[in-house]
Amino acid sequence: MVVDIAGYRVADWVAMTPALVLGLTAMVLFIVDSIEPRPGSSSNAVLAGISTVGALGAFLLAGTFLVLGVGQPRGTGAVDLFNGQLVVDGMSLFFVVIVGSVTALVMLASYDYLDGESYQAEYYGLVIMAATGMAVMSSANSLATVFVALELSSLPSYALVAFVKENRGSVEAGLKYFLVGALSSSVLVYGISLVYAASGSLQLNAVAEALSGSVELVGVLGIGIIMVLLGVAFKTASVPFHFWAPEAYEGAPAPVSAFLSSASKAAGFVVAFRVFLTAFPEVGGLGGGEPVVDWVTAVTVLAVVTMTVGNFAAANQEKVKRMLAYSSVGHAGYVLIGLAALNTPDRGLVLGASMMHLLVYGFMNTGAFLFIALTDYWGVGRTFQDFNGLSEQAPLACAAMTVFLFSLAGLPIGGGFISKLYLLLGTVNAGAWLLAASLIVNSALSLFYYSRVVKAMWIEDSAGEFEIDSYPSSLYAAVVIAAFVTFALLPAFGLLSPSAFDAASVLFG
Amino acid sequence: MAIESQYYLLLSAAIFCIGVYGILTRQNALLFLMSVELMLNAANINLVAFSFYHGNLTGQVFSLFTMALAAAEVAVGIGIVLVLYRNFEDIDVTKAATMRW
Amino acid sequence: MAGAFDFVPAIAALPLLAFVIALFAGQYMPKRGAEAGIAATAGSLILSIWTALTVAGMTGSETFYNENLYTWVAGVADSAVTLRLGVLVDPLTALMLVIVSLIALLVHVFSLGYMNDEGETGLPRYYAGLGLFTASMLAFVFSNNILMAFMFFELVGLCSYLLIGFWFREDGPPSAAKKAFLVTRFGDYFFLIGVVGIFATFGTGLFAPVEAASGTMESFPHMAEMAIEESETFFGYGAQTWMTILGLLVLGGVVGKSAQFPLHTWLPDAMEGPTPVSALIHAATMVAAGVYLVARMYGFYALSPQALAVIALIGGFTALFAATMGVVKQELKQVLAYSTISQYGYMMLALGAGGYVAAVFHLTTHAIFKALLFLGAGSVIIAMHHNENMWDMGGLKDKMPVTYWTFLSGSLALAGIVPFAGFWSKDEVLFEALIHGVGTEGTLGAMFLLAYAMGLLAVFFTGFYTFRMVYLTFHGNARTDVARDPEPVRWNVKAPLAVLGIGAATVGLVNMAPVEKLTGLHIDFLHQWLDGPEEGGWPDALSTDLHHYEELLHNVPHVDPAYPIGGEQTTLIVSAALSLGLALGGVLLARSLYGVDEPVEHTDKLGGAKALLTHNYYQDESQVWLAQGVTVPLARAADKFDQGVVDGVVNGVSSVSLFTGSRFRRIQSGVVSNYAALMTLSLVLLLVAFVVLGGVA
Amino acid sequence: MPIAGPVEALLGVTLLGAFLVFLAPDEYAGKLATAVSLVPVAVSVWMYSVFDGAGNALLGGTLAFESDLGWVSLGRYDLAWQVGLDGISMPLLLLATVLTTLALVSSWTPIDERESQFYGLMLLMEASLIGVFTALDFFLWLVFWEAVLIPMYFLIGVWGGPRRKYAAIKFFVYTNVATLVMFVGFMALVFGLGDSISTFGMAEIAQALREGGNLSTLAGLAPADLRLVAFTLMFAGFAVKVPVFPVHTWLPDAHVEAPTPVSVMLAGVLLKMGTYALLRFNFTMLRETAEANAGIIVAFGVLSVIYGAMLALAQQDLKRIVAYSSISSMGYVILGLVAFTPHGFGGATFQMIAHGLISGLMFMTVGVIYNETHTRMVGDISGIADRMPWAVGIFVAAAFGYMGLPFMAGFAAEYLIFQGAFASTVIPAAPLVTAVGMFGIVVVAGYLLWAMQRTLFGEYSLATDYDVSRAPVHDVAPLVVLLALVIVLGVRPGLVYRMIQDAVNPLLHGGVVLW
Repeated sequence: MVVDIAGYRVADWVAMTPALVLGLTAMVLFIVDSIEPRPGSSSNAVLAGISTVGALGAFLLAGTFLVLGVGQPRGTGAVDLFNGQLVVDGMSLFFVVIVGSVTALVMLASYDYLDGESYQAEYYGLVIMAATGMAVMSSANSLATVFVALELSSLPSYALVAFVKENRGSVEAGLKYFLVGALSSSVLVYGISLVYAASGSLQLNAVAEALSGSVELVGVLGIGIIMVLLGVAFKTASVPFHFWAPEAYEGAPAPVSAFLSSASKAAGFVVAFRVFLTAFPEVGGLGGGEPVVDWVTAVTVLAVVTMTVGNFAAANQEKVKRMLAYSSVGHAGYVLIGLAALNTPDRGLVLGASMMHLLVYGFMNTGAFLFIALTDYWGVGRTFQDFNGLSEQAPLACAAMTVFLFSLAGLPIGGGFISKLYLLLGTVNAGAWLLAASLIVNSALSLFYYSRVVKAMWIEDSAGEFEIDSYPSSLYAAVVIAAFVTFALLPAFGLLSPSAFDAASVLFG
Repeated sequence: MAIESQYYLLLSAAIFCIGVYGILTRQNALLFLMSVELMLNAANINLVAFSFYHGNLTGQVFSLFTMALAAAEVAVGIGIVLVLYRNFEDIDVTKAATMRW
Repeated sequence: MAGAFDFVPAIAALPLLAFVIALFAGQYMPKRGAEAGIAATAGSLILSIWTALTVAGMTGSETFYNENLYTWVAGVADSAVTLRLGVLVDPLTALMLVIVSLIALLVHVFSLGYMNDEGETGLPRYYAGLGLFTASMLAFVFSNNILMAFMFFELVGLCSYLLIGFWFREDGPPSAAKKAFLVTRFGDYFFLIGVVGIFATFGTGLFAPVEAASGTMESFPHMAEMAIEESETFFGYGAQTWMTILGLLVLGGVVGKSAQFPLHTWLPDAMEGPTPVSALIHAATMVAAGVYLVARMYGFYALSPQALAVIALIGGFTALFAATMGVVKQELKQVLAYSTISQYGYMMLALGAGGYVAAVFHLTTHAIFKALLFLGAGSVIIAMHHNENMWDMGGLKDKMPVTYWTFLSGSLALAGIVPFAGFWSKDEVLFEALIHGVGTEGTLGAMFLLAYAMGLLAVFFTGFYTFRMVYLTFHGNARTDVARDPEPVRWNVKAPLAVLGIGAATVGLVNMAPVEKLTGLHIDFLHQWLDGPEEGGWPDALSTDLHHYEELLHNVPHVDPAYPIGGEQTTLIVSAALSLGLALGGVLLARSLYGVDEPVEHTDKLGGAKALLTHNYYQDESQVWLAQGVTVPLARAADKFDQGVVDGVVNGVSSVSLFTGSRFRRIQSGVVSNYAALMTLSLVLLLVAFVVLGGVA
Repeated sequence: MPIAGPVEALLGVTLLGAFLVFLAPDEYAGKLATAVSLVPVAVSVWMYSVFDGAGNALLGGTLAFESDLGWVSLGRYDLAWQVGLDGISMPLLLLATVLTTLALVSSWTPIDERESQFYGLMLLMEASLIGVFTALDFFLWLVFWEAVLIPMYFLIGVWGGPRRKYAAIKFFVYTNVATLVMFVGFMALVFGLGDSISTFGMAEIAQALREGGNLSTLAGLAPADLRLVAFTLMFAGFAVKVPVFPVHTWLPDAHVEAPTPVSVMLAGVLLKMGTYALLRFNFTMLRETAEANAGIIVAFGVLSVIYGAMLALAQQDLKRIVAYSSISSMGYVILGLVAFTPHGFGGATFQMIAHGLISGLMFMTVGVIYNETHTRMVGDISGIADRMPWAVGIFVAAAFGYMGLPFMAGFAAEYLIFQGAFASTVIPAAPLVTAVGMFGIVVVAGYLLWAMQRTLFGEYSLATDYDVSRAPVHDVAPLVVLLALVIVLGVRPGLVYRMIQDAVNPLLHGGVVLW
């Protein structure tokens, strides 16, 4: 089994190196921490350095592969591993890019955030572990690997949310995240078992194969698909399995919130895309026939409900972080459009838009949460009022935050503008007026509440006179980089969009 | 002679529902965990049964994965329950409700 | 060789220059910019006279001129009209140019006495205003198309606003200025629709055809004539009807500017302005603009019997209506103001009744004697230290003889006493109205006769209020200390008065049509002036000549003269005697009532009519009510609606969505068991919806 | 195809300048920004002098200063960096640059905190406006179109009056929703055209639509319905910017709360974006639909004219008066556009310029008086003419300009609109409708004369305790410049009207013809 990468004929597993790099980094972290004579006292800088480099490496490798055309039609074509249990194609690499970049940013920011905290090595290790899981999720091509990878990313996440053991909020958040997660993973696995019952296999293409003909046990299959959908909805923080999100994001350490709300969401979506478009296209009526189980409509409903619940709940929050948490739910709703507005010949358009939105979201949302991390670091409060007049103290950071928020709102100050408009355009293309309408309404509402933060930072006069003494360099760096990339993605949107749209259209065969 | 597959389905569905019932009614974190375990095992029943029905081993193998992961999940869960007890002097899941709306 | 016509634009350009100079350099001049104004108007006068002589053919060169000089907006597309500015010089223009520039010059000179010597401040602004006014008025006069006419018409309105409001620190003038502009703007609204309509209908606004390199550009009156002959239809109307509509729309502007009923209310208030301004703008020239416009496009109005009837009725009614109000006024200038309205009524009456020459004649004479009267009033006001109430005057005859005698000459002219100017013109107006009224069949003739009757009645009132004014002001005993020892006036007041006084006595000579008709001497110069040569010359080229108009009147609305009493001459004598008799009757009544040493008010004898008259038939009240009683509440209501409903919806949407949000938050109860319950519930719902109902089908 | 033409230079300079100003110390920011903004003025004036465009940019005309580079390839479509000028956009570009400079100068007095941020944002706004009037690729245009909101939000929110936060967010969200609605409408058209187009180039789409026919069914909407739906959505979206009754209520709030220089830009240029877009999209791309529904559209236009004027009549705040009268004046633009006659289109476009200058002048004058008196309420002031003769003189001139005094730009524009509308074959009962709309010129005279009489004339008195003195030179200078421009354009409309006509006439001649 060999694969051709940029002219070199190498073993096919090489295509998985991005994920492997992440896994190895985690191992290295454990080794470094365990060879440290005095346990738990290894240098923060070293650990942060290693993990940042590792994440960056995965990001760069995936990016290079993407450019070289690995796993894409113009290159070698999709690379199957372990009899198609894993697959490396444009989509998987694209999502590894997202996961890698987000992880790198978070790791970089964590250096300052964890300053003085205990169990640093564990923290870095868990994050990289979860990242590895997400990287594998993006390649998972069988319900089995999906489940395993999903758990691999979930279990460390539970621990990470509850990382600040002496903080009630953190613990409560961890508990809720874990319980909801456990419930949904059991729903997922039960759904898988039912799909297996109906199709007799777990490998996605095989499932599609089996279901292409006439299916007995249709009811079972339907229940299974819906349960799988909801199991994935948990990962993407979509209604109705979103309940963990507001608490988890609010209670968790800010970098972890950033990591979960961006990377974990993206990984969830890649699973959703792959499973439903590889395994259940026929069933969903995408093959042209009458839908056996109309999951497209189900997703449409979920999309509308999700974006509405998320944005309306975010509209009048008191805490900025919780507002961001709800808005993250809302964005999950936007991205779901990629699986909903499929009533059109070129489905690659809208799915590609979803992928691009996730990419941009990876930077702007991560950046926003990292800014919260910055304010935590400074001990600024969490409510909107506490942000009043912050721009006088930290103009650069506030400018960055403004970029994030306006880009999230879909104004032309960052890539979010194009990606959101492209989602809207996708709905029009599919004639899904309901989706279009709710997207407009919600996006307008989101503009309202995002600008509340901007108003607080720039327009309101500062009430309490806090003094910012220190400017954490790495946290600042992470925020500024995120801001720069977010902005740069407006003019340079084209750097990644072609691969996204190609990958998307490939998935539709 | 083999038992009709839908009986397995009924059994697993019953167990799954019992699990759900437990989750809905129990406030004790550990009981909550156990209920989740029930639901997972309901899935395992399906997998094993239909692996036999379809005549391939995929399901049985996957059920092994599921058990392993369930164990890991419980491990993490217990850990979280511990810190929960430290912070709230209780393992009642409804007590931890400081964050809402 | 550059003839007079090449300098016609300069006639307007000079005062414009004066405007600029006075505005920016005025305060550095000894006379605060008057120099510039006087020089410019003098220049304009000379050029105007030269133009007039050229038109008269005395310079041997071409006797008329009609060119497009400036393309204001070029219509590129085929269907887009091109808008130009150009100059039209024919006898009518030449006459008006001379009148305007003459009076403008005299008023400038008079202002030296009235403003400078009185030590007014802000004089540069004053002289700039006069300059701009003169410029726009002159440009209006020689406009060769109706759009250009409208544009300068508006500028004239602006100047009137600025000059009426000259004393802006007091409350009255700004208010009067606002009213003047607003009322005339209301008329101009219709005028503008008319202009747009004319361009939309004919693609041109030319008063008279222009010989261009590309060929002849036809004039719109001529096109209208053709259209009616071929009975075309425009915008779904027959040609005749459409022309009437357009004509009446344009008439709106005329009624506004010439202060005809019902838009006359601004003029009396306009007396808040400095008296020279009243003389120039609100008596001699600007108010004449309306009438002049009708004369200018008479070829168009002559096509529409309805329009003629309306004009004649408005004229006759206004003449009587205003005259009655003039009877009871206390202030000198108020009386003059109403007399002005009334006199312009006569001109309208003449135009409506097909007396083109009569109208122009009365326009000329009135310009002279009304300017004279206002300047005289001005000199009296100087003497009286700006007290205008006639009841505080009396016996000024001996103190200020020049003023008295000139004023008297003006009054006789106004009252229409032979042989002063007013007699000849007014008599001709009434004569024309009479014969056309008798001669024209049907309603139109009846209308003419009705208008004539009102005009005739007005003669009596005119005689009365004129001499009431004279007696109260100059005769009897002085009734106040100021009147006993009035402030003397200097040459710069007397000179203009003298010039105009002689004029008032003599301008009548330019058109003694009656004498001509009785004796056969060809001394009806104005008639000939407007009639032009038998063939060739400007009548053929421009067809703005009297002869053409009479043809039109005969052909289209069938307006013809007829002589009720015996022949033409008897009719003439009778009508002249009638009007003169009425006038004298008024004069004598005034003399008997007020020509005593200690006159008293006799207005109480009027009984109920008194209130009516002193309140000007409640015209102002009704219009103010229209403006404030109706419009303002309407606006307030609209504002309420906007704030409440339109904007209320906007704010409502936002508050509703925020409320919804605050409810959605509650779903997140914080208790994990509830989450589990909700998750399960939604799972069941989805299963029911998509599997039980949807999937298994 | 030049890689970097003057347009790019304009954008580059303004953006660079903006960042320089952001970093500059407050006391120099104003001067620096003004100096920077002189470069775009010079460049655009030079562009005007060498302007060689012909025809309509969207209908196959030859563009001036065109550049067309690839930008992003998204799925089936290519977004391009495509900019260029035709006779419609050139004057608007000039308006934007000139007005910005004057607004900057007029900010020296009123803006006294966070100057560098203020002036930087003003320059950012200028850059976006330049983009709006030059971009010819829909997505690129949309970027600039939306980018305008961001500086505007801060300019109103930070430096505005007491209710500035409310006004800012209202403006922000209202116009943003409008954009999204409009976007949906336009996209429906694009997808209706299907594979026949592969870019968002406005010219390509416009021509494809004008050829008609090749519009296919989208989501169960037959081509005709699709046109109607798209037209409605786009009209609704743009109407908010114009603004047209009943979606105008953001305007008065924004105007009243915004600091004067921002009001100048808002009324002077931002409103023109709406009518510019209407002209470019609705009336160029969907001619038949516009003609078919002319009756309804013109109703909106005339309603805005009369309704806006009536509202202005009811106001006490000078700025509010001008704000509502802007609604009225922009109604004329609609009236002209929907007439589908040469002077209709031309006059409407010319009105954009004329009203831009005059309303800017009006707001600046009110601002100058406000700087001295610190009140804008009609009741509080009277007899200001006594203290500020020149400023008041200009106020009077500006007011008469607003009333459409001949030989000032406003009259030319309004007359041409009336001329065009009266002769329109599209508007039902055109003469009557036009006459009704024209009544606005009476009402406008009504409230402006009333306001002037109350504030400028009469006995001098002032409710606020500030001593009023003559306005400083750098306050009056911009007014003089604007007044001069207004008069020049009024005496010689051809300066811009010729190129405007050249650009709008193709709209009237069926398919793609160069005039």
